[in-house]
Amino acid sequence: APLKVALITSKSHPAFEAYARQTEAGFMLGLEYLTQGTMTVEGRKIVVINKDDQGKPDMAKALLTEAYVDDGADIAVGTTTSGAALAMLPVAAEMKKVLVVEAAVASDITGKFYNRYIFKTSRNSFHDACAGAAATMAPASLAFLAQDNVFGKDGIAAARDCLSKMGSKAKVVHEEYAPPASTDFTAPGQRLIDALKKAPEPRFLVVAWAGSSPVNKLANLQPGRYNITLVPGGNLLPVMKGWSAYAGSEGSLYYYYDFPTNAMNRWLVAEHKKRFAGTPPDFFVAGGAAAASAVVQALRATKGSSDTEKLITAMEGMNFETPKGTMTFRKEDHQAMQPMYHFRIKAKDKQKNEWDLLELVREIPANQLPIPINNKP
Amino acid sequence: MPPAATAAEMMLPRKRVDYQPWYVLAVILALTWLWVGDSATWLTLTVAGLAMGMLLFIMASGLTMVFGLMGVMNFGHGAFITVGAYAATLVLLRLGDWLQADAIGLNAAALGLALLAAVAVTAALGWVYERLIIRPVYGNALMQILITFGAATVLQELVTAIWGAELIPLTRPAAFDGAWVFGDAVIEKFRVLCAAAGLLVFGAMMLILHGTRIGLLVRAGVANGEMVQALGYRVRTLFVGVSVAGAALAGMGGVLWGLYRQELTTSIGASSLVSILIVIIIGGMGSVGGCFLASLLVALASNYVGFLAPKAALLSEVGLMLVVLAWRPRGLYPLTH
Amino acid sequence: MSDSHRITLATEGLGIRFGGHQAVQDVTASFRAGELTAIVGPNGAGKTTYFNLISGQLAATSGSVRLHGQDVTSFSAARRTRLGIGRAFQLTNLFPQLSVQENIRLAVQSRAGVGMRMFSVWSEQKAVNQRTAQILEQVTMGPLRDQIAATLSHGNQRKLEVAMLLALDPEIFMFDEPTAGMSVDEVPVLLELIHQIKAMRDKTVLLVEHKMDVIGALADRIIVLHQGCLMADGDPAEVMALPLVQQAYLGSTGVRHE
Amino acid sequence: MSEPLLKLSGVHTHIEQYHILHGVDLVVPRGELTVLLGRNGAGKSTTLRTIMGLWRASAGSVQFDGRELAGMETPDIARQGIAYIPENMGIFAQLTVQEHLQLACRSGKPDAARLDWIFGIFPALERFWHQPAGTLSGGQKQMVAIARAIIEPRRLILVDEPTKGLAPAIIDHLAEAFVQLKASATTILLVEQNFGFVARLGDSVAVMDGGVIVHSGRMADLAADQDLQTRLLGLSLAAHQ
Amino acid sequence: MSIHLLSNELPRSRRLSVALVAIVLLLALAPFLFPGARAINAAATICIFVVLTASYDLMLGYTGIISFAHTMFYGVGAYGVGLALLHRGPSFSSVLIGLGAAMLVSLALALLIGVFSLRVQAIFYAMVTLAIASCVSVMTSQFPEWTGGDDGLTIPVPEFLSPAFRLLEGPLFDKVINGKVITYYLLFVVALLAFLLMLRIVASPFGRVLQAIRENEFRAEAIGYHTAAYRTLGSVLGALGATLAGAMLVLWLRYLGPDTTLSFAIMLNVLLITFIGGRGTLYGAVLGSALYIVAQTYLIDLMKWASGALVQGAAAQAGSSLEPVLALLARLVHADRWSLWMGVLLVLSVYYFPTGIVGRLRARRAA
Ligand SMILES: Nc1ncnc2c1ncn2[C@@H]1O[C@H](COP(=O)(O)OP(=O)(O)OP(=O)(O)O)[C@@H](O)[C@H]1O
Ligand SMILES: Nc1ncnc2c1ncn2[C@@H]1O[C@H](COP(=O)(O)OP(=O)(O)OP(=O)(O)O)[C@@H](O)[C@H]1O
Ligand SMILES: [Mg+2]
Ligand SMILES: [Mg+2]
Repeated sequence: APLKVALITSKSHPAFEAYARQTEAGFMLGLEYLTQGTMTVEGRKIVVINKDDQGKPDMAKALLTEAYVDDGADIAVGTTTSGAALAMLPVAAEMKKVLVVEAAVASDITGKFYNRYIFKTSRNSFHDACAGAAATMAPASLAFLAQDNVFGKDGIAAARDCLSKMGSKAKVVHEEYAPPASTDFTAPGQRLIDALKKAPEPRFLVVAWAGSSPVNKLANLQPGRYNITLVPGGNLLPVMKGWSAYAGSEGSLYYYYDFPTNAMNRWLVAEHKKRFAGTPPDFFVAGGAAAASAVVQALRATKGSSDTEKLITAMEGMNFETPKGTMTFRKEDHQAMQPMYHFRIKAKDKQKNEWDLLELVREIPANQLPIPINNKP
Repeated sequence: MPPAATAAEMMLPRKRVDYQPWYVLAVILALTWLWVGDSATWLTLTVAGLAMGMLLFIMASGLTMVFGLMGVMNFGHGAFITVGAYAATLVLLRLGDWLQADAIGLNAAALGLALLAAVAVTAALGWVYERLIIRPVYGNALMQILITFGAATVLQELVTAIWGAELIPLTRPAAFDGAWVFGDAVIEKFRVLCAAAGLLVFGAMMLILHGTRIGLLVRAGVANGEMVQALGYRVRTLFVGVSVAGAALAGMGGVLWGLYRQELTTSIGASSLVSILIVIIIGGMGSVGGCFLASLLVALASNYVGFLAPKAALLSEVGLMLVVLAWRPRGLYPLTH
Repeated sequence: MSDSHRITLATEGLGIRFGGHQAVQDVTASFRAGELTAIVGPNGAGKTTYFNLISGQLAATSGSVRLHGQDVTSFSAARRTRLGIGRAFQLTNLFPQLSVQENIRLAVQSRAGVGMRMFSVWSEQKAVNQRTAQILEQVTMGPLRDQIAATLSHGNQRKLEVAMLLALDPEIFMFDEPTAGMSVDEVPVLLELIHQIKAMRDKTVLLVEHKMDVIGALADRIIVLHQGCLMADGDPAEVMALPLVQQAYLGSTGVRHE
Repeated sequence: MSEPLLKLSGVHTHIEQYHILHGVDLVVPRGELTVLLGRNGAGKSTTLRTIMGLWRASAGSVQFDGRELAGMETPDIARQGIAYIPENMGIFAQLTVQEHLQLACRSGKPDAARLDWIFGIFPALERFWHQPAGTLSGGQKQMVAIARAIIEPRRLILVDEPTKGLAPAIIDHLAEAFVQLKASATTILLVEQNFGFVARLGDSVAVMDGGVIVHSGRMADLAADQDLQTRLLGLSLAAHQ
Repeated sequence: MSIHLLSNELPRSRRLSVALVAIVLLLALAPFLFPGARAINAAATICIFVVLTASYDLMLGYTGIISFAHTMFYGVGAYGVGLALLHRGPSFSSVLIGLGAAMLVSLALALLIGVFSLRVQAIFYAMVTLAIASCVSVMTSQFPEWTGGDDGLTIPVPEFLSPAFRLLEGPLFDKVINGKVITYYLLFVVALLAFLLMLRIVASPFGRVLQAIRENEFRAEAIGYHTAAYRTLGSVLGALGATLAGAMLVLWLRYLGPDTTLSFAIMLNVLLITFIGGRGTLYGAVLGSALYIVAQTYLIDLMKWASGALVQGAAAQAGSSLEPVLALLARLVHADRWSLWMGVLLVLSVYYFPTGIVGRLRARRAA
């Protein structure tokens, strides 16, 4: 019998459609690469059932139930938004089926709301935070800008946590939270500059903002006149395209197509360019491919059995090949441990083509990222 | 005793223009100057806020005008903004060289062409929109809400189907990018451009609405369309004209807004709709003058609150609206009596 | 009968100002049960505004309205109606998308005080339905019972307006140009209705009219308003003979429209 | 006799599914004041609205000075030189009196002499010149509606119950105004209930009932014939009260 | 019919009666007729939306109040019951206590808005409610310790209602009677009762006054109705209905979050359903909810099929001038574009069903 995999994404969510498409493309490409185009693992054909939760938790929950019950899916993968992903978690436990969480970031997925059926290939907020810390170990003054919501606050808390755990000498002088829907950053920018300009140099303004990036807006306030350097987090390629003005700024990110050097990534980049009008794969394409790899690898380990218990046993501690190199599902909380990247923005004249945006400062290996385990009460 | 007959013949005076809301603006400016303390910071916040207000005004003016003149609440206005912004990419993405050239003439030409493209597309859209969407629902507030929400969805989805869901980065014309620094104050060039455009639009609208009969006619047409027709005017044509103008303003706003954000997503219009609605409510729905002042107030409030009490920034717009409505239940300059 | 000479409604120094315009000024008058007072005056004299002040559609800027000696000036329109001040409007003002019958029933239901009943069924309000049928009969609108109010001809809308006032069965009846737009054959029906109300002897009727024949047929007393002020008050014949009335209201040539 | 200015023949009008006019034949002679009488609901207003193109005639023809109006758009009909005073007055509540007259003047600014003439008929309009018409009294609104129709010279004026709500003195002025309008070669079609007002004023008369014209002739004849009045209008009661 | 004892607001159309009976029967037998998670989920959602939209119709259709805060009350109900279950433990007493508290909060909020609405009118009221609702939704995400923030909370339900519970040892008519099925029947019965209660209310003298206010508030006041009190009461009833619906939602979903209760998209759905069904009829809520939810659930399948067919068609026509047209069409009917078609549906329904389905069905009878 074929192995049915339900892939749930938030494709018709107005803000996340692009992310969801990337996940889907990456997942399919990943399967293709790993099965050499046969879509068959251990003799079992893999059938992917796509579902669109519109970014709504209730939909996500219903669709996952439907996938397990009506469609008879053996494994499910998803979804894009954290809220929807969190709502799905208990369904996996109720139905006693494996759910591979991909794209959603919330660390609670493998933390507070963990259950043993959940495996998470996407990074969690500590990855971002610790990678950021790893890129700023030297003495410096830091000020953060984040969204005024749980995501933003947890992110900054995680960053502080990582800084101290990793022994960074940098000091946080200010945290600024702005409404998530902000479009005008004059006021928060002014506050950040006021806070930083009195602090000892070097001064970094770290932007920890999900979605549409305020980096350009902050740059318009000319922080350079007080020797303040902007530290942009990673972002989607089209967004980073507009950053050439900040050449030399450094930051950290989850994935950039040109950084990993493994075979899977080389194939992915080439194939993606071929099929998507010359554009290289972005963040979530890599994520999708990683999730595909987790599924395929698990199936190989169980010799093609889709029995849930066997799958769980196989997946705990499992290594699997992804565009970012090898990832490992940590036994304790099923979070995929993975490397992150410290980058520098390329100057316009050094860019070889329109997508040649970043240069690698260093890959931060998974074992240098102290991601906490938070699923024990 | 009845008063003297001559008194009866005396013409009652015209209603006087009400300047109170403008005084409020002045007071706010003065108070925040004291509160912020640092003049350079205050200047940065104020100039940025005023310019943002003008940009907001361009985006909102079409909506309030259409409501004031035709009594139509068009929730599709946000989609016009999106369409305008995307139409501009037809020019902006092709004329990248002009935009980045070190010649203000080329920069301005590219921007001008982009605006032209956006205005042309949205104006045409406004024309079709009036026929297909608005015409069946004149005078029916509920149906207007429904059908224009439906149309907004359709437009945004069509834009997605045509241009794709991916974010499109936009480059500003080189001459209007960057900022001027005066002492410790920063003034962004693009905002100054927006402010100039906003003032221009405001002036032109006031001139047309108060200096010609058009405004009168359309308002009369809403009150009693049949009667205006019986006076020999083609009300339909007028309404089409207003709808076209409203959409074109949205299109123009969309281009500037997109360039301000420096990136486009298909929800760019829908996501600014709530702010726009708040602006036109504060202004007194339908009043162009009120909308102008309200735009300034909203943008300034957001900057001042964001600086002085960032925790409250989330609620600055809604808070301002509630305060204004408590003071003037129908907005700053209510249109109807 | 002493009852029929009891003062029911009185206004003391009643006035209202709109910006720079004093629409009604210092009007003091009292009205008795069983009496029909016609209120006349040129257009814009303040007649309708005076009605609005009495029935509560407008809030007075000076003076007071008393009903049986009780000061009702601060009461809402609805409350005044429930206390017995009923009025019909000069410019037709109905529930446009409801049927003639529904329009009337709503008024009857208000009078019966059952509006707040949430768990009983309207069609089982027998008394209300009977009274509605009776009113329809009285104003000869039976055949139009199910027509939607908005589609009635102008004259019939006027009639419905009056029917709703009857349905309220108030103690004070205020008619604002009830015959305007009513065809000549309909007017007698209305006059008959008003006669019947008068005949009950415990109702106070206020009538704004411009048609002298109607006033002649009905009025016990005439009040003249002019530019918001009470200019004359008294016996119809005497008042109409006053030179000021002749000139300002009826026109220099005197009574022309018999 | 010269060709009539307006001639309706066999006009039928439906409003949605209701058949309201059942073949109206009406002649409005040039330069005269024609009165249209009838009970409430007879179809008088519907006739005027059909002429103005506000309802569509489902059959029949409306000839204005030799030109067919049926099927034309309302604005085009108005531009033939026809003014209309609707029975609900058609006031634009938010516009001032001045703005009403400004709009009614298709040629631009109201002519000063003509304005003085109107102020003579309706003195109140001058006083409330800058006031929103929605706040005017009922009679004053009626004045605005009439003034709007006569602010410029027209060829035909359709008037629906103009005296409704007007004080007697003003009705006198209005009668005088109609006489003057007639003198200036304006043709008038007047719907009225106030028989006393039109009996003296009208030249010809038509009576409607049930959506058809049941009588037409000279006004003088009708005014003189009590029986006919009683039969057609049920006037007896009111007249003898 | 027994419905007559409950209310006099009859369907007044044979087709409408048939449709209603059919819907009620299908809902009553749904777990047995339609196996599978999707169908029962759709049926439960219909039950919840009937209560939500019928209570909205009470305000919009009967009283003429356009409010955008209806989902706020929906949220209050959901959060009330959800948080009670979470903090007091999953028992029925928690459900009742939570519901009671939520009702009180809704009552207070509705009264507050009511008092405010005395000062602002009609479309302003709509805008103010929109603003207040968005405020509440922002505040929800600001206090994650209590509300779970944007990500929401998973809620435990009484054991009797949880999917693991089995009422009978074996299946009944091939159907395992688990907690899910029991929950469904609980929702069904509550929806039925709530709907009948609302029918009763609109058919009462009070209901008539609400209609009068919708038609002409000024005149309603003038014939002696204290309209502010009626309007406020009308909106309070609507709010309480929405609160009940919120409680039902939480029991069904066992999840609580702003996206599922407070979002503007839901508000739009409510508006849409009320309208498509036929506002001011109450029955419209049933027809509208059933149709809309079914459409929403199965439209996507239909679109998947259609776009698949078109893609094949385009491939078959490769090279011909038809190919790009088919390709574009395929893109437009792609399942990801489902909201495009929802929008088209909305526009068309304003054109062809201005009085809603119920209005349409009733008009047929009259003609
Ligand atoms: N809301 C208002 N604002 C300003 N002026 C008003 C308002 N309401 C009435 N007026 C003015 O008050 C005056 C009196 O109006 P009212 O309607 O009482 O007259 P009336 O005696 O009933 O006249 P008519 O016989 O024409 O009906 C008018 O001049 C009118 O313009
Ligand atoms: N919109 C409408 N829908 C249905 N019927 C209508 C509509 N408008 C008018 N009618 C009907 O048409 C008939 C003629 O109405 P019309 O208004 O022409 O009468 P009228 O002669 O002007 O009466 P009045 O003297 O009362 O003004 C009436 O029976 C009326 O009910
Ligand atoms: Mg009056
Ligand atoms: Mg008429």
